[in-house]
Amino acid sequence: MTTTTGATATAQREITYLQAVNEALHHEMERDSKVFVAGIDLAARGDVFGTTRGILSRFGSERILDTPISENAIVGLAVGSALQGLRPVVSVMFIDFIGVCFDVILNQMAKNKYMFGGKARLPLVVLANAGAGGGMAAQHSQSLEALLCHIPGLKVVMPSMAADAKGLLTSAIREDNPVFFVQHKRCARLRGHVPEGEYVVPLGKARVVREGRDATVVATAYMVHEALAAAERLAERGIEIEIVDPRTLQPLDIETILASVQKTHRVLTVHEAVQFGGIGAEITSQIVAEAFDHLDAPPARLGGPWSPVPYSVVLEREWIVNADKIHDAVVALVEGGEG
Amino acid sequence: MTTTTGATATAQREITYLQAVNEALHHEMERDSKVFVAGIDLAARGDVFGTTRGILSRFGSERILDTPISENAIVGLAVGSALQGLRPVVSVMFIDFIGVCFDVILNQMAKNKYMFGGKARLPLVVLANAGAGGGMAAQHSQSLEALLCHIPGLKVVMPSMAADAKGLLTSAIREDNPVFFVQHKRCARLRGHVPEGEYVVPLGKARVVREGRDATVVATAYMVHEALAAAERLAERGIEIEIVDPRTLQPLDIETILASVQKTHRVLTVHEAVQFGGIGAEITSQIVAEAFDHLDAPPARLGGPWSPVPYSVVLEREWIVNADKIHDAVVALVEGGEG
Amino acid sequence: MTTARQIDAEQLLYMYRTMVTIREFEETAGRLAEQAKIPGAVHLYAGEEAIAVGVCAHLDPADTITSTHRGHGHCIAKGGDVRRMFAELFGKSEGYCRGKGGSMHIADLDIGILGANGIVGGGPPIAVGAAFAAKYQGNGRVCVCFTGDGATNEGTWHEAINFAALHRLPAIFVIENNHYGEFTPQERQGAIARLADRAASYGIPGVSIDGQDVIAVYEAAREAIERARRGDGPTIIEGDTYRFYNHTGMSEGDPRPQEERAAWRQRDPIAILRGVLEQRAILSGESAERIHEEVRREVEGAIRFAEAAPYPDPSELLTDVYSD
Amino acid sequence: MTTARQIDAEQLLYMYRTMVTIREFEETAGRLAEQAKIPGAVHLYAGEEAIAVGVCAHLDPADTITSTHRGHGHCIAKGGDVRRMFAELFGKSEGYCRGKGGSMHIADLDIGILGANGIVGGGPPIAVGAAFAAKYQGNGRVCVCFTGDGATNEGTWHEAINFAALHRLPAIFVIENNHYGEFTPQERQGAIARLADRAASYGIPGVSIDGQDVIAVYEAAREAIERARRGDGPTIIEGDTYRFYNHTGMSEGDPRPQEERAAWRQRDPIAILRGVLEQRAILSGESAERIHEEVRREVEGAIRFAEAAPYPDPSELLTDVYSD
Ligand SMILES: Cc1ncc(C[n+]2csc(CCOP(=O)(O)OP(=O)(O)O)c2C)c(N)n1
Ligand SMILES: Cc1ncc(C[n+]2csc(CCOP(=O)(O)OP(=O)(O)O)c2C)c(N)n1
Ligand SMILES: [Mg+2]
Ligand SMILES: [Mg+2]
Repeated sequence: MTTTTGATATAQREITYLQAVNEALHHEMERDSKVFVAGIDLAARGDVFGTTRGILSRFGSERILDTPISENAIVGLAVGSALQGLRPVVSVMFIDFIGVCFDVILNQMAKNKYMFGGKARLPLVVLANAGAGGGMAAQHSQSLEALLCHIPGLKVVMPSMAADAKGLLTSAIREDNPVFFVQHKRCARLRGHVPEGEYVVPLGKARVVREGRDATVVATAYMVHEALAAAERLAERGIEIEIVDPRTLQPLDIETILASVQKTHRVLTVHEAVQFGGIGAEITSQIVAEAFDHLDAPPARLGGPWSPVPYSVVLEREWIVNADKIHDAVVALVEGGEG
Repeated sequence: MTTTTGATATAQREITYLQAVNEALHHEMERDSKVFVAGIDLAARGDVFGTTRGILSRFGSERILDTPISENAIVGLAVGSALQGLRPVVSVMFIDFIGVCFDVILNQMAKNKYMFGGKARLPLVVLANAGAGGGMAAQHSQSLEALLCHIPGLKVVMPSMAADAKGLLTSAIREDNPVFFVQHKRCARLRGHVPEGEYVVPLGKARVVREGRDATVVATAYMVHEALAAAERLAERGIEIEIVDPRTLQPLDIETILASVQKTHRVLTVHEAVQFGGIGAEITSQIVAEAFDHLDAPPARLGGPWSPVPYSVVLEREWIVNADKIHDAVVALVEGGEG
Repeated sequence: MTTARQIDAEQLLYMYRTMVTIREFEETAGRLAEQAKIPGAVHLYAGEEAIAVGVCAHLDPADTITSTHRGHGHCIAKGGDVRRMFAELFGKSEGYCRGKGGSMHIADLDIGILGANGIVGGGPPIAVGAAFAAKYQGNGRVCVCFTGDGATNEGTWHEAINFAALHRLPAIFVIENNHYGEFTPQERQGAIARLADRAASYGIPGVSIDGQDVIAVYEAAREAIERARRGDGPTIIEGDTYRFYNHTGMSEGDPRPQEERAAWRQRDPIAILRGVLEQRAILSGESAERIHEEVRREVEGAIRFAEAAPYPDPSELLTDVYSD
Repeated sequence: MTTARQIDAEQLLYMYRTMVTIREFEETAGRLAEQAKIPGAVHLYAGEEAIAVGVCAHLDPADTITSTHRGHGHCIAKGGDVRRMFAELFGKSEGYCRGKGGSMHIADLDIGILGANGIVGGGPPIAVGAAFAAKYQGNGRVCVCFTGDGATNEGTWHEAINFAALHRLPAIFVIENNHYGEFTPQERQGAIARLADRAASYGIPGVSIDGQDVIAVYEAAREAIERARRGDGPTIIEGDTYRFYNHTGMSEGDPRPQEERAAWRQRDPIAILRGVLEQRAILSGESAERIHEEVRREVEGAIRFAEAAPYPDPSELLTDVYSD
């Protein structure tokens, strides 16, 4: 499902998700002088998240720009320069900030190619950080990927693992379409094996993160890790879940998900984003349309409750979907199922 | 389900949907001096859609403002003045334009109350026009209600009929929360019986527009009319569909939908918005969660195809969901069903 | 690019013909829209021709422009093919966008037209990117961002100019001040009279000129474009102008005072240039008539082309969403 | 509201104490954040006290302000209760937002604080509405919109001021120019030095003042607020200032030149006012010490209050999303 091309790959080198992103950026900037990077504090500061550390000293200020706090200009920079043949990678910092430049995303970036009858190419990447858990409150904690997934013309990637982060960012930069590369803040410091050198994970391919027979859990971003934690406890109870990480949400690899559901006959979708209207609803609807007869129980969903993300650690903990909630939902799905 | 209060009601007085909206505005402005209206060309011109005709001459330029082309300021005007006790009704013209002021919607309007620990009240209405069909192309034809429905703190209304337009706008203006009042352009000139005087339709209540036994069609906005057209042809074939119009999408009256599905055992959701990630996915997911055992066939969905809305009449016609497509989907659901 | 103060006759005649072409295109499009042969909304550029033409006369095909909902004039001035424009308005597959875009989205990336735009203020952020690309690639290109007066109250316009000014990008921000945004006069959209004064916010030059005088436009644009090509950054050019027809379509329901409209008709940019040309003996009544006749024939031919062109096949609905 | 040029002693002492309170609050909050007793991001206002205090000294409780991510100072200057502020930072149910908002969202609608804001440029559109409400209701209130220098490059700021200027709304746009947006210096965010010059874009007055001198701020604010109350519309006030700590938290990793930081430390607004007060014999070393001591005790008391307060009950998670 993933391909490694060229370069040496040290068997078990472990780096963080963030370092993996940084490696992909370095690699692609080295490879293609059309790639440049722009955003608030990305150059001198290396991004408040650390994504772009070292890029300035390696590639110089022509290829990585600090920008004014003007997200319309930042995202417009990506659209216009992509139309002119460059391969911009721009950051909106927190995904919460897509609101301030949403027209450029919704009505320009996503539609230019189609509106222009196909002649445009928009090879651009928007970096965005999602997720709650740090006491950053309602405007710095959202998971808004579902908004982007509803817009034809965009692609949306949301890796959970370091290796995927590297491989998918590499693909995103090489892609001739606008790609949102959504990093989850709580994944940022997680370590994992990441191949050195060039490493490509194709867009639009899900990954079976854990095999199991009793139920399929489709989980995104940090929820993959919560699902893995739940899986251990569930295994003690004798329930083996299969965990599928879509990795790319748009386009969605429904085939891999369906194959798993046809094997386990039960499915739970899990994301941190608000449940109502989240990507879980779409996945669920596609599953029932394609695999209704394979289901032994109603598909279940877990997502954020119907409120903004609260600040207080007590409430925030309550808000976020976690291993416990996944555990309980799977138990209900498997043991309380109506199959 | 709908209530008429006070005033004379001429039994079969028919007016257009647009006139119904206009009546509700007049009535509420008369009733409450805190209500004011603002937007591009709303005052002198009465709105390019005609919604605010006569308001300027009746209420004067203090209570209806033409604004600069500055949607952030327009929607911010609503938020700030609502926080200070007014009851603004502002227009963003086309729903496609929510992009240019999306932060005010997503991160201010929707979240202020919660972030402030409940002390704020935001009694405001945003008028927005949705829908394809006029050759207005990709940036003036969208149905973006699903984006709004994913944001806790907002309410979203989408009437299909003149009477509902009046009754729901009345409720929206009296509501102490931000409400998007989404009008469908192709509904605007449709006529229907509308009670005179005060007329209230509560938010959050669906309506069974047509009774039937063989399948439930949950349709929104103009799709209700397409579903009604399909129903006639389906009836000739011996298939009686029940049509449910949610009228309010957020909060969603799932009870009325479930009651219908439990009666018909089959369901098709229909909206003009892009199918992937549309409100149909959420409705479908809630139905399978709550009424799985009542279903005799996999729930089906119909929504816009995965592209921006094309301009050419040939392509636009192809793009829009219509009575034919609904007809065929119902036939497949009922006759090709797996029950 | 001319450098002499004296614009040569060939350039002047080219500009004259181009303005006449835009006028003929627009009046024809307006009539066809009235006959419902063109769906959607058609925003006519008639009356404002001198701005697009005076600016674009300096541009090479590789230079770029971002345009607006009122974009036909920019397209023609930048070298657009009226046949493919009409075909697009008709929604035909020979159209610039293969029928997918229509009036508000005509683009020709081969000659640097980065698209009309249905979003007021939609162009400026894109212009930032196009101008940046020119700087990044060091290819000497410039990007001209056309907007209306109303668009200067959108935040995107402000963000874009600040960004372009900061990075001294080769961009020119041209304001077509026709004194109305839709139906609302400019003085009810902002508290200042000269929008070019906003240049002070960005530390760049801002000039206000007579937008009906193509020579004034040409001169101002030359300076701004040379400045941009030199690497000295953007300029705001505000051209005072007027649309001869309604916000969309022709004249029905136009709320602007009759007197105002009549006064501006006296300032027809085509007539003004014609006066200059006749005075300089570059154009005679006869040669002018020939130009007008040729343009009429070109537009008629374009209509025939567009009418004869096939509609897109419904199977094209889902193509062009992505590249691959 | 004072009207005499000579500010009376009581007012000066009030401002002194308020600035000291902000400083004490912020340094305490910063330390608590370092100890991870406050989660999330805390943006300290220390160093910029003169601006919030000099402006808010003119405001009645019914007047409104919109604030920023760096909002604690505005809140205290507007009359906020430090106990409820600390309780909020601790995420407690006695906090201003019942623990739901945190540092970036503290609001007190009862005294006109329409919220800190985690979105740069989030406040200005809201200020338009608050100022409009004052005009609509004819209640003589004003709304002060605080932003940083960086925020003036957001489109929302531009849209809001244009709107407010057009409608002569009683709004004052105060720019706290601390010369940095996060870690990027102002000169790499825009091409002009004096941001108040942007007032020219809206036909309103714009003044740049020494933001470390609370009396200069007070005077400029008085004029702007009187103007607004008179119905003559908005003013932009730019105060030159500096934050004494890092963008978030205290000093760790602060990339600003050591020399620059030291120079600004010499311009401590509290010390500057203290000098004036001592010169005018309004304050002695002893009375100053008493004020500082009282403030320390107040802040300590607030911390105790906040620590003792209960956390919200998890059942409150889903309340306050809607009114009904
Ligand atoms: C974001 C956005 N808001 C509103 C509109 C509706 N609209 C279309 S054209 C127009 C007027 C634009 O005025 P101006 O920029 O002066 O251009 P003009 O039409 O005068 O050439 C408006 C408000 C839009 N298309 N996009
Ligand atoms: C829309 C948006 N973009 C970016 C950010 C990240 N951010 C938080 S504070 C800040 C700097 C703001 O600078 P300025 O307005 O000068 O205020 P200061 O922090 O200097 O007081 C930035 C970029 C944000 N919160 N919101
Ligand atoms: Mg105009
Ligand atoms: Mg700053």
